[in-house]
Amino acid sequence: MSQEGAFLKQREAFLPLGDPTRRALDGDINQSLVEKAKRVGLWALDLPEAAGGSRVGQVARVLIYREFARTALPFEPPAIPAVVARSPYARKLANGKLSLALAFDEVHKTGDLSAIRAVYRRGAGGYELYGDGIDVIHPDADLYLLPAVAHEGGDVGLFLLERNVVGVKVERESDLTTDQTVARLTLDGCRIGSDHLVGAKGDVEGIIASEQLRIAARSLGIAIRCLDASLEHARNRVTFGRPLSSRQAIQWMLTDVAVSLRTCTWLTLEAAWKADQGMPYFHGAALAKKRAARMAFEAADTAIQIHGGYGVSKEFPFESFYREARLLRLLYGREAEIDRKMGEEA
Amino acid sequence: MSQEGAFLKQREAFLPLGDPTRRALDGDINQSLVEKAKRVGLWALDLPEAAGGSRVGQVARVLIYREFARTALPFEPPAIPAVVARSPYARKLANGKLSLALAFDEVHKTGDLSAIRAVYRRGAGGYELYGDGIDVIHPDADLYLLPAVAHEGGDVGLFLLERNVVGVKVERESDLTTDQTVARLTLDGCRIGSDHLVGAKGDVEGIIASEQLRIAARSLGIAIRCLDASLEHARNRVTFGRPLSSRQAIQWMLTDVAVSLRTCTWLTLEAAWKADQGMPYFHGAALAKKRAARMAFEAADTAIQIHGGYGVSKEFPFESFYREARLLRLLYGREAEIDRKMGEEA
Amino acid sequence: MDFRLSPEEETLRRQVEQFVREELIPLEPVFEGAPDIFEGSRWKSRAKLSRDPEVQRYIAVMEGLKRKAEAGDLWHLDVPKAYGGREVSNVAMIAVTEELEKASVPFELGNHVSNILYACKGEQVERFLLPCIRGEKTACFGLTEPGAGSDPSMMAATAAPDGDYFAINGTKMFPTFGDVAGFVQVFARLPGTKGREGVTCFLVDTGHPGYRVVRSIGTIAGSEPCELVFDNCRVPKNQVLGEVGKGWELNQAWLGARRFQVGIRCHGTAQRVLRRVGALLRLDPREHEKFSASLGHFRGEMEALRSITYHGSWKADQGMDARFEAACVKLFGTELLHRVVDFALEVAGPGALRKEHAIARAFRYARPRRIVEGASEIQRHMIQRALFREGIACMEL
Amino acid sequence: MDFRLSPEEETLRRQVEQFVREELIPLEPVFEGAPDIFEGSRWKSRAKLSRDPEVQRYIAVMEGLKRKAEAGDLWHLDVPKAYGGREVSNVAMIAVTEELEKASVPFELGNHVSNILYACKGEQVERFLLPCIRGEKTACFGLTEPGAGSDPSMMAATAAPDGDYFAINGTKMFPTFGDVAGFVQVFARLPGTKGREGVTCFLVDTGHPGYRVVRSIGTIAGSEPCELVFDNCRVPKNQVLGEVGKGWELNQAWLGARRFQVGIRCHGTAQRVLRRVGALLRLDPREHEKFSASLGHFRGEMEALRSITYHGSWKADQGMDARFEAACVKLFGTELLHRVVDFALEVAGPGALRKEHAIARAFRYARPRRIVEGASEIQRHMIQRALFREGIACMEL
Repeated sequence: MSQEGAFLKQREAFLPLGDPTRRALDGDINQSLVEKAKRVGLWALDLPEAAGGSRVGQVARVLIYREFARTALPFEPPAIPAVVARSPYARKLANGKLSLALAFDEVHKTGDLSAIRAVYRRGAGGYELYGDGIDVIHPDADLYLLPAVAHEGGDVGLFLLERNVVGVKVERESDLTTDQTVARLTLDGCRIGSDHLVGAKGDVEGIIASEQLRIAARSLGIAIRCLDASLEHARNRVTFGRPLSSRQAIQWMLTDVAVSLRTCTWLTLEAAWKADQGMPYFHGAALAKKRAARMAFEAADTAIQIHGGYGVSKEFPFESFYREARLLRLLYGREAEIDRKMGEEA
Repeated sequence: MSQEGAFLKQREAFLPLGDPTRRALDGDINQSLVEKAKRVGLWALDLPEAAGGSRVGQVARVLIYREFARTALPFEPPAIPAVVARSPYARKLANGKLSLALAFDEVHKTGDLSAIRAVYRRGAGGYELYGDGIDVIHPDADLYLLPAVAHEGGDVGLFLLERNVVGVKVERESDLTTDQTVARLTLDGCRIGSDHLVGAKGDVEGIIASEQLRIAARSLGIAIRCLDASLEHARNRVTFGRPLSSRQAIQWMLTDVAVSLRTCTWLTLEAAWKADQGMPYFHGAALAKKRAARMAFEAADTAIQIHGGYGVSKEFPFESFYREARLLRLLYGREAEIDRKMGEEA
Repeated sequence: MDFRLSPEEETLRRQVEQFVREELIPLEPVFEGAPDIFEGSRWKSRAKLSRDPEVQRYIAVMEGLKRKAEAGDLWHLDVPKAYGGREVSNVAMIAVTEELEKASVPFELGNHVSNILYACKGEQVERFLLPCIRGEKTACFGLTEPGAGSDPSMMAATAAPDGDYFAINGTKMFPTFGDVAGFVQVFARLPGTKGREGVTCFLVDTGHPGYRVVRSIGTIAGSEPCELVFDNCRVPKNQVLGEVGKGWELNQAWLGARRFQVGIRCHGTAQRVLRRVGALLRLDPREHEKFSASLGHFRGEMEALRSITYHGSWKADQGMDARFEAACVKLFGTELLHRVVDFALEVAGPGALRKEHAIARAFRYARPRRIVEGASEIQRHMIQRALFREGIACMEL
Repeated sequence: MDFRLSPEEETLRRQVEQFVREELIPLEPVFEGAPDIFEGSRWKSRAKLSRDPEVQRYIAVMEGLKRKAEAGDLWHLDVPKAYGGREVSNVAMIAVTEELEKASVPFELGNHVSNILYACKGEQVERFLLPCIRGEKTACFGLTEPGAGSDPSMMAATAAPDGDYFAINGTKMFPTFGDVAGFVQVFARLPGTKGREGVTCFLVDTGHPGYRVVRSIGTIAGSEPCELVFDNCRVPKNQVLGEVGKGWELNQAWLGARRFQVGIRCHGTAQRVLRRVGALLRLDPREHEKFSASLGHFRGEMEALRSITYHGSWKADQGMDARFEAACVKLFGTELLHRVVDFALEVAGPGALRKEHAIARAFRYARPRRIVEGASEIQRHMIQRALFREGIACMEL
């Protein structure tokens, strides 16, 4: 694990957890962090070096995202799937000149391809895309990575779409409770060149699994931070003459988080390790994301409860973790859907 | 509530909770208790006096069954539905010369009529009954009360069936984990007179609701006893230098039982009161049974946990309550079915 | 045994039902985009003082509703007759709130006055109580401190007698509207006292010398409670509310009276969320099939909450001790709302986390409910204490 | 990082897999009606001594299996090489048990000897340890008392030194097989000592003067632990196991080593129950539709249990402190089995409560697991203590 260990050290060296009340980075600091991250190889973790990234294995990727999630500061390496490397935008995406949104919309409901709403059709020299009511998180990105179903035959294709091309309409932008923005995408026969088809069914499934691992990793980080801070607070806070840490109600809450963290850690790492070994890992990634995101939510909920009135205030990071973890639980497969799929296996 | 109050006093006077390790009553004691119960009007609570019963309202019935359930001794007034009053067996059932089993089998799965497996057909001077694989609890009863669906038309009829008539086969008797017996009933064109049809669809539904209320009542009694005994034990038992009652883990378990008991008490009584008022109450009875039986199970589980090694031993009544409550949860509608029905309402 | 409202209570409930149907439901689209400030805390002090024209527009609508309610004799329902109110029962007020909660418009039939203010005596009545009843003034509540919440022994704020005055020193955390209320009901202890002994409640105008708002604190729910500092704030003796040294009992009384209203509010919010879920599921039979059991489960839990809320209020109306029930309702209600909202998000998906979405609003609103006015742990503590003190007898009736 | 078994471990696992497939699975129908005595405690002392011809029939089958296992070098797997065993790793033993648990036949690859017996010295080895390894004797464990379980300070049994002897006096609750074992490992304290200090473990033949079985106690799971009385039971000094005054540490070591096996057993029982559920659901598409999400949920939880069980065993093999993991596995495993069984009954309905039904068996077996060998509360206590002592560092690796 020495390669991973080295990454972690770097990460800690240049982005300390810092002031818990900070929620935003101003432009300059952000830019300097981006530069630093690129320099030490903590950027575009899925892209090969040839495409300007610092590709690492899934185990290392999990450990890196876990570390970045330990702060409520909105800073982490962008998730740029490897399929993008084949496209002309790869280098600009890797160096941050262009930004990317994964327009996976309804895929979040089921965590699989059955919910894709966009449709594509072969046209002269490329494709036409159709679809409406597609929710996109980060709609201000320059490029959308969008799965679509073939109008005939039902094949799945993955398209890289410029936001500004004709036929793409982005409307009804609004803020999420988690501080991201979301907007509704309409594709009205939008024409794109054939080089914009960057992947097929397996690539879309791979991105879902990879994003599930990333969510699991972030969730581990959130839970570690919440548990750590809760232990600290419980040791120091005295009520009715005794520290909170002496109360079984508090102890038991933290125990539940710890047991859950223990199980989620190994489920996540095992799935990531399997991915690195070339073994099947989709099932494990889905399970890890489901359990880890739920655990992060409960860890944040526990931290809030233990911190009392301060817990729900914006002066501590827990309410932010709480909102974020709630969203993570809803991305790339609702809990009941992941359960259902596991229950349908023979 | 004075009538109910009177009943309760009587009940307590003649059947104290007694030795908690007793699980059976020998014949003489049982018979004397039966006589006493009949004398004070705690017998055949659904049958009118004309039919030899001591009919009380549903609220009183709930309170009475609640009291009887506070002991693990197998003694309580038999449940003989009022429809039986119309039959020639009424008096013998009321005075205990004949015994009755409710052969509702698969109805337990869904808690409604959709799962009835027996089929009836009009024949000369009566009916023919068909069906196989029908589980009957208390198969040694003299009479079975059995719902069946008309072969043509799908009407539901309720039949009173002598166990010994030709065409009734009772096989594969075995013991339940709860100390009752169960057997499999086969009806192979069994012929019965038309006076054995004692009820229609509404009667079957009424019996289901009434049995649900009885289960809820028993569940309340079990939970009260378990909570009471757990409080007592927690006050007295000292570990690591302090009584169990000072430990939040123990306190919280008991708090959960108490809150649940509070809500189930009023849901059950409200449904029973509605029944007495002639208001619709099926929905309330199903909900009360679902929540109360679950609560009784959790109360017994808690009592076992608090009593430690003694809790799982046969020398205390909790493991018996635990097994019984698990069965109660499965009768007249599994939890998920009752939930589903409530979820399907507009 | 009788589970019905009395004829008078039923008449009132129907009036409110009609008001909700005719006045509030039609306004629901208007309030869809209203800021969080209108959620939970409803259209209180801060909103009223805002100069934001958008907020002012909502306030104007609220004022119109208020006039209609007054015209229908639906104002001052829970104010004692001695002060010109209708003095309806606790049960009636639960029924009123249940009806109001059927609309998502955050309007309530005021003016509610914190119950401890009825301890006002002499000139306090004219100066503090009546202006609140008339809606001319609002009060805030200063109890919690940086190091003290539900535990009186940790309270550090002091009130030192000094001739005809008390000099109050200390910091109070989280009074909602501490920056805009007319006065604060602040708790401090006499020097040298311990525990609940010596805790005293004072009525202090917010502009009083020595009273300082340090900052307001953002929260997940959009409310902005304050940090207040009392820096040698000298208050005359006749501004003690109730008796000197009996402040903790006032605090308990204030909390106790609110629990059942909290319960029915949680019930109302959860009902609206479940209606949204029901509507979503009706659009999609496959989704309905997947989630109907969970929906049904929560509908049943809602009935359980409703039943203990009415029962506890009835006990309070009978003059019986309803503290056990109050704790059960606060605990069960706030925890249930949390679970209902969680389920609703699971069904509705990430789109329902849009800030203005009803489910997202409920998500933000629900979280603090399990902490403020006595965290769930405090409620559990009170329940277990009653259980061990009185055994199962505490659950009779 | 490597989640695979080593080549040797994998070879052993395959051998056992084959044994299970060829020898145990075919016997499943035979054991369907076996009495509870064979569940959990497996084919141990009491069953062996029974004169019930039905029990004897099962025992004969077991003995046949044992001979086959010995022939395949699958016996004495976890016995140290010094005593003629294969001394395989903890991880290997988990893999072995996982394979064995795939069959419902309650056969295990013995003989397991309680790990503390390896503290035997001198003639103790020949008298107590080796007969256990050879399967000629069995031992029982006398720790719990009427007023004491996991808390050493409550232990009342005493061992008073008296020349070359100790005189043991006290009562021990719940030793399983206390009536039929060859000897007991009994814990008692030296006079005048407190807490864990002075607690000493003795090896006492069950026929020893002063050793008395008061009664055996029926339990929900069908096992019949005993109440033992030691009435001035004089035991020579050379029957002290380990050191005088270090008995509590032996107890801890005994419990610690068993936790991962308990975890994988719970996993195995739950897996078999879930397979029954899966088979039921495959028969009925409507039922399958209703319960597939819950089935999937539990399948996922099983994977979580499996992952921490292997990880904890691996830590133990590395010589790292695995007490935190051991507590997590005991807690999570026994609680999960409880929930799995509850779900299975919900699907299968009342018919599955027939005494001989696999789910009913699991129902009775599961309940005591959350209490014996350290109740869930004790596990939580150990976990929180580690958390507060070491912070999240206790979860590194």
